[in-house]
Amino acid sequence: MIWKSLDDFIAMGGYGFYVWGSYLVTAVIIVGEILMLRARRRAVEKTRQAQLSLSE
Amino acid sequence: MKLNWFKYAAPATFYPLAGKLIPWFAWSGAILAVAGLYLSFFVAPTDFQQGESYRIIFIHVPAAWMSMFIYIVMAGWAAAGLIFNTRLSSMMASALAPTGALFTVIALWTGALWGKPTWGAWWVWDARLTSELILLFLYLGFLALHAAIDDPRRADRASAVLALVGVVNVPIIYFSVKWWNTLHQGASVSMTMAPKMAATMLLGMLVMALACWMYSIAAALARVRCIILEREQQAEWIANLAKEPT
Amino acid sequence: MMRTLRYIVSRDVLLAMRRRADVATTLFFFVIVASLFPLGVGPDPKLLRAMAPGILWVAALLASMLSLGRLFAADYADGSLEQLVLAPDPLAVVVIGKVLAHWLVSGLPLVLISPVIALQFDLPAEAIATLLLALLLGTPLLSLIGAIGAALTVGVRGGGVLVSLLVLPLYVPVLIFGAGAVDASASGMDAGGHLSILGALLLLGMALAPWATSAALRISLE
Amino acid sequence: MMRTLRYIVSRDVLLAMRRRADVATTLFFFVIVASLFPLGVGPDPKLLRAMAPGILWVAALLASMLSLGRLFAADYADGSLEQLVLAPDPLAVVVIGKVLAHWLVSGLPLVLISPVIALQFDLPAEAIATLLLALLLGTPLLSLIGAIGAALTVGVRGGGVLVSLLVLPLYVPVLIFGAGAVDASASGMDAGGHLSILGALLLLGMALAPWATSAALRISLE
Amino acid sequence: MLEVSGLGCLRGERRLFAGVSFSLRPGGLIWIQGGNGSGKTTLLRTLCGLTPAMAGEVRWGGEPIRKLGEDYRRELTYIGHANGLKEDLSAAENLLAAAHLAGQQASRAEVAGALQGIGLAGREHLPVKFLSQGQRRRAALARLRLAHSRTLWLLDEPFNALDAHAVAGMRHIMEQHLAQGGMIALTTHQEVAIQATDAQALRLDEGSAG
Amino acid sequence: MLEVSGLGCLRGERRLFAGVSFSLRPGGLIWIQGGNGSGKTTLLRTLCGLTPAMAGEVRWGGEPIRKLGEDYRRELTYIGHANGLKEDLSAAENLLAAAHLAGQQASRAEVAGALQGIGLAGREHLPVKFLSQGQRRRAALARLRLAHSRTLWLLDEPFNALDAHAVAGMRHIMEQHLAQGGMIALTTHQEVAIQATDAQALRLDEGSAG
Ligand code: HEM
Ligand SMILES: Nc1ncnc2c1ncn2[C@@H]1O[C@H](COP(=O)(O)OP(=O)(O)OP(=O)(O)O)[C@@H](O)[C@H]1O
Ligand SMILES: Nc1ncnc2c1ncn2[C@@H]1O[C@H](COP(=O)(O)OP(=O)(O)OP(=O)(O)O)[C@@H](O)[C@H]1O
Ligand SMILES: [Mg+2]
Ligand SMILES: [Mg+2]
Repeated sequence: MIWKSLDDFIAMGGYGFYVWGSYLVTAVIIVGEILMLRARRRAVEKTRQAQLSLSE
Repeated sequence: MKLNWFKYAAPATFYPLAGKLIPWFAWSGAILAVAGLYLSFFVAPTDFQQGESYRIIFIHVPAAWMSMFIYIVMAGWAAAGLIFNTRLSSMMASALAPTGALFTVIALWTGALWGKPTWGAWWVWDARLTSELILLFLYLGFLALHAAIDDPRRADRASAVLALVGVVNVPIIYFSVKWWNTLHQGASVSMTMAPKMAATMLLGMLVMALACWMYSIAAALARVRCIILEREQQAEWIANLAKEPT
Repeated sequence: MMRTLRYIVSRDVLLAMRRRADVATTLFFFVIVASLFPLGVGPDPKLLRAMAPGILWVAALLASMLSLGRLFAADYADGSLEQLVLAPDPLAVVVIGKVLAHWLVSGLPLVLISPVIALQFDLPAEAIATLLLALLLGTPLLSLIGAIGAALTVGVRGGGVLVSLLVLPLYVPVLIFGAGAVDASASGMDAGGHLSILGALLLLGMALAPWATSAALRISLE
Repeated sequence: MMRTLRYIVSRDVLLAMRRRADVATTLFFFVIVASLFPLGVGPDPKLLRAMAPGILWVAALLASMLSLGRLFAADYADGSLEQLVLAPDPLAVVVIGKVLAHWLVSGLPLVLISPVIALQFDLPAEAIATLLLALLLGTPLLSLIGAIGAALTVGVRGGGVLVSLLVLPLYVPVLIFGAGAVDASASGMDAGGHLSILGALLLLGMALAPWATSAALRISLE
Repeated sequence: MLEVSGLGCLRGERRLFAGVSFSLRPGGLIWIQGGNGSGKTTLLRTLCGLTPAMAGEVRWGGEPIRKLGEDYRRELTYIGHANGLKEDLSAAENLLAAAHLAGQQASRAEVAGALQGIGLAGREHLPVKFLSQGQRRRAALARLRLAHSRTLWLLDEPFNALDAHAVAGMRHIMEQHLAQGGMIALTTHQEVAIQATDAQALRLDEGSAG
Repeated sequence: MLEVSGLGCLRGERRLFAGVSFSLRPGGLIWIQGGNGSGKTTLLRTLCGLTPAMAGEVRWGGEPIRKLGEDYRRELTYIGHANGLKEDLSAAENLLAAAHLAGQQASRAEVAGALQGIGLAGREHLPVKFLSQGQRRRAALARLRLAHSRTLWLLDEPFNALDAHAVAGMRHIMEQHLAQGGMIALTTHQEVAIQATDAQALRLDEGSAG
């Protein structure tokens, strides 16, 4: 095992800010994209249902 | 009315297919990411020059690769859309663009966070960095042009022309920037500082890159399904699509 | 009167939001122009740090100037400028509303992104703070001055380029004190003097520019 | 075909001459931007000499880009673009004519005035000669690339700013080799390599850009 | 009451018209006629104060309009050759913005009603750039349906690009305005019979049009 | 001969028209009618190849126009809603440039004659921006006087903004063209009686205009 403790893991040999900053932002961007896709999907679905109910 | 049904046919068959494929890509992306992160943080040894900061490589390099690769794939789809006038190809191109732009941002961001500890500056005007920045501008131009034209078919075709012009230019830009940088004296920091990569490091990077691949495909497919729904709301097959939410 | 002001600001901001790409584009123009300079000048960090205040301000000037086209030209072309002039409120109020909207849409985003660009040029932290403050005082002034030029060139073909000729010389004081403030602060001196002059110029601009602009508009429409 | 080319060039040049102020303005824009820098950066002559090639080229880029608005936008607004597209000649010929006229009106004057500006920055004589040659090769390329962007944004609101986002990144190689040539020559090295790449790029641009532009125009008019 | 006395206008070295005098009372309509280029548009722009008069004067309620300024502008609605619509906004948003600018309170329902009345039902929320020529003209003219409180209407070729159905609708709106005591000055090349208690016609110099 | 078969067009989610078929023989005139927004302009633009057809086909002399390209464009003259005039050039310069672009040889005298014929005598050398609305339309239409060699004329609302005198003049030019074996497709909301041996009317769907 490379890491002696959780603190050690988080500190990343003093580079914690940079390493975790990178991975955190990557995660935020990817989760953000997924959420945006989901919202877009919902919006389309809503207008579609509205149109369906109109045409019936 | 026989309104060129065959043009709708492609999205009509593709839509459910994409729906079936997405979970596969998404799950394999997630699993690969877990494996890659495990390799990156628990298997790969500490770098004797850079210390732990080098662990950024496992996200930085795959993101940089993806950013370039997606642009080329996008231009390919755009060209197909322009030449064969198939709607699905153009939709694929516009579905890929945001994901490509996001990977470019990730590459820039992680690169900057890597640069501060290694070079002492967030940013230097190095050839790779600069051409990555210009790549971001090309993506943004594509997205902005697409957003600025209201008729989606026209937007597809106009931004396809732009993507093609861009793809001719990307290598020119890359080499010109490289030359620019090597001819000038000054900040001669190179990114090949990383030592000969240990096999585990290489493996970690490859697994992470594969995870990014899977994720990109899943995201692009999900987006293309939205685009199909948005654009073809009047098409019959969409109305016939199960009336319950898909 | 306040109501009219609010309506005009909200109309123009709504219009800009309808073309969100447009707002983003002014911003990217700023970013791109700022990044072009290193490509022209070379990557030497010391040289770039010395040029940074000048580059950032020139880029801000150009971005603000480019978006002047939106201020009156479109309204003139589609006939809504006539309607604005015929509105039962003082024309200066209409002008203030339009200038405010212009700044919100093209000045403010630029102020907000400037620290990121400043990092690219490796400016120290205090210099970045000064830059932010200076841009916050300077960009509304750019919009106010630009409005005069835009109003004078309304309806003149090729106005887009002509306006730059009229407006850029007037921008020079803003450039000098704005870049001066950042420069002072980057070399560890006090930027207070420069900033207060910038503030005084802003007050002067707010007092005079709307009148000049409305006079120019009336003349252009005759 | 040559006849059509000649007619289009002469029409556009005539139009520009009718608005002589407009041509002058592109030129003045170039001069003003180049002179703003010493104001923003400060008067240190060594610094200025180091910056000169980059600044001159960035100013040329921006001036060329600004005048792109004239290329198709006006023709679109008044309906004459439709007529050009409906003309019984290949659209690429029409495009070549318009690009040529654009260069004659906004590129050439800039090439001619550049030595004067270069003197302001105290560039040595060989560097000035190189600058002239590089601009002579580079500005037509700027017009060619710019035409693609202008055609893509025709009829798009806020096109003026959008075009800059599309076009400026594509200008990068021109900027790098153009400024590189001057820089090399200013530091006593041979500029031949840069210049021949610039020439090769120009040939490539002449071969490809008219087709891309005419495709873009057709799409924009649909 | 609108009084025009001895109005004259030069353009370039050309005399467009001179000595134009008339007055317009509540309920009055004046149809300004003349060939292409005889100065009708110029006259209307002078009437609303956009172009200063070269000779003569325009008075509103006895006061020169130059002095009245905002008080005069509050009384009038001008619709020119250009429609004054923002291409990126929908007809409804355009109309709402125009009403607000003119200092009128207009609810969304009123706006929708005005657009429906003028035959744009179903097109209210489409950006104006997608509308056809005639639909744009209709959207511009819809302002009139909210402007009955403005006494004086100055209309430059209102029927341009309109189909027969829309022309009839416009005629109706104008007749209603006149019946409520409004005043209208308009130009048109089409023969449209508008019922008015007090209808005049003013023919600008014919010689110049050729 | 122009043959149109089964032409259809969508705009946004709206079906503008479908199944439009007709054919136009030398000397033939077709008047495309329909309310505002019924798709007349769209149809004309499709006929000249600016807008691609969504369904159906346009053929010229038996060949699809997409294939003919330049050979088709050499046969037609299109005058749209917009006048296609450069504001800074005079009417004469505009007309000369248009003729050259269209590949026609036109002398200065012919140009001057065409402008005089359409009633712009004395205004030929004024920059177009100073012309009145109707005078601009006349300057655009003057192209037709030089275009009798072009078989097919596609005219979108040619009578817009014209006064009665100019309308009569235009009618005369069109009749002359038809008598020489030309073909005309036009839209107009005004009732203009044009003499033609073979006159058709095509009514686009009325429902959509409201
Ligand atoms: C904002 C800053 C940065 C950007 C935009 C950036 C961009 C890129 C790009 C585009 C690549 C892919 C190049 C290729 O595959 O040919 C890459 C690879 C790489 N980068 Fe960065 N980078 C940045 C900062 C850094 C820093 C600070 C380091 C380390 C000190 C670094 C180390 C690497 C390494 C080791 C590779 C892999 C090289 C290879 O595969 O040949 N990068 N970067
Ligand atoms: N600078 C100028 N020099 C000479 N004549 C000019 C100048 N500016 C405008 N004109 C003339 O002034 C007249 C303007 O007329 P105006 O636009 O008022 O006409 P109109 O009656 O509205 O015509 P239309 O029916 O065509 O709309 C035109 O005949 C035009 O030629
Ligand atoms: N994106 C869109 N979404 C919905 N409808 C649209 C869209 N774009 C255009 N339209 C509609 O298409 C039609 C275009 O019609 P066109 O301009 O051909 O009409 P026209 O018959 O020439 O009318 P006019 O007599 O007013 O000139 C209009 O009804 C317009 O509302
Ligand atoms: Mg008129
Ligand atoms: Mg029409």
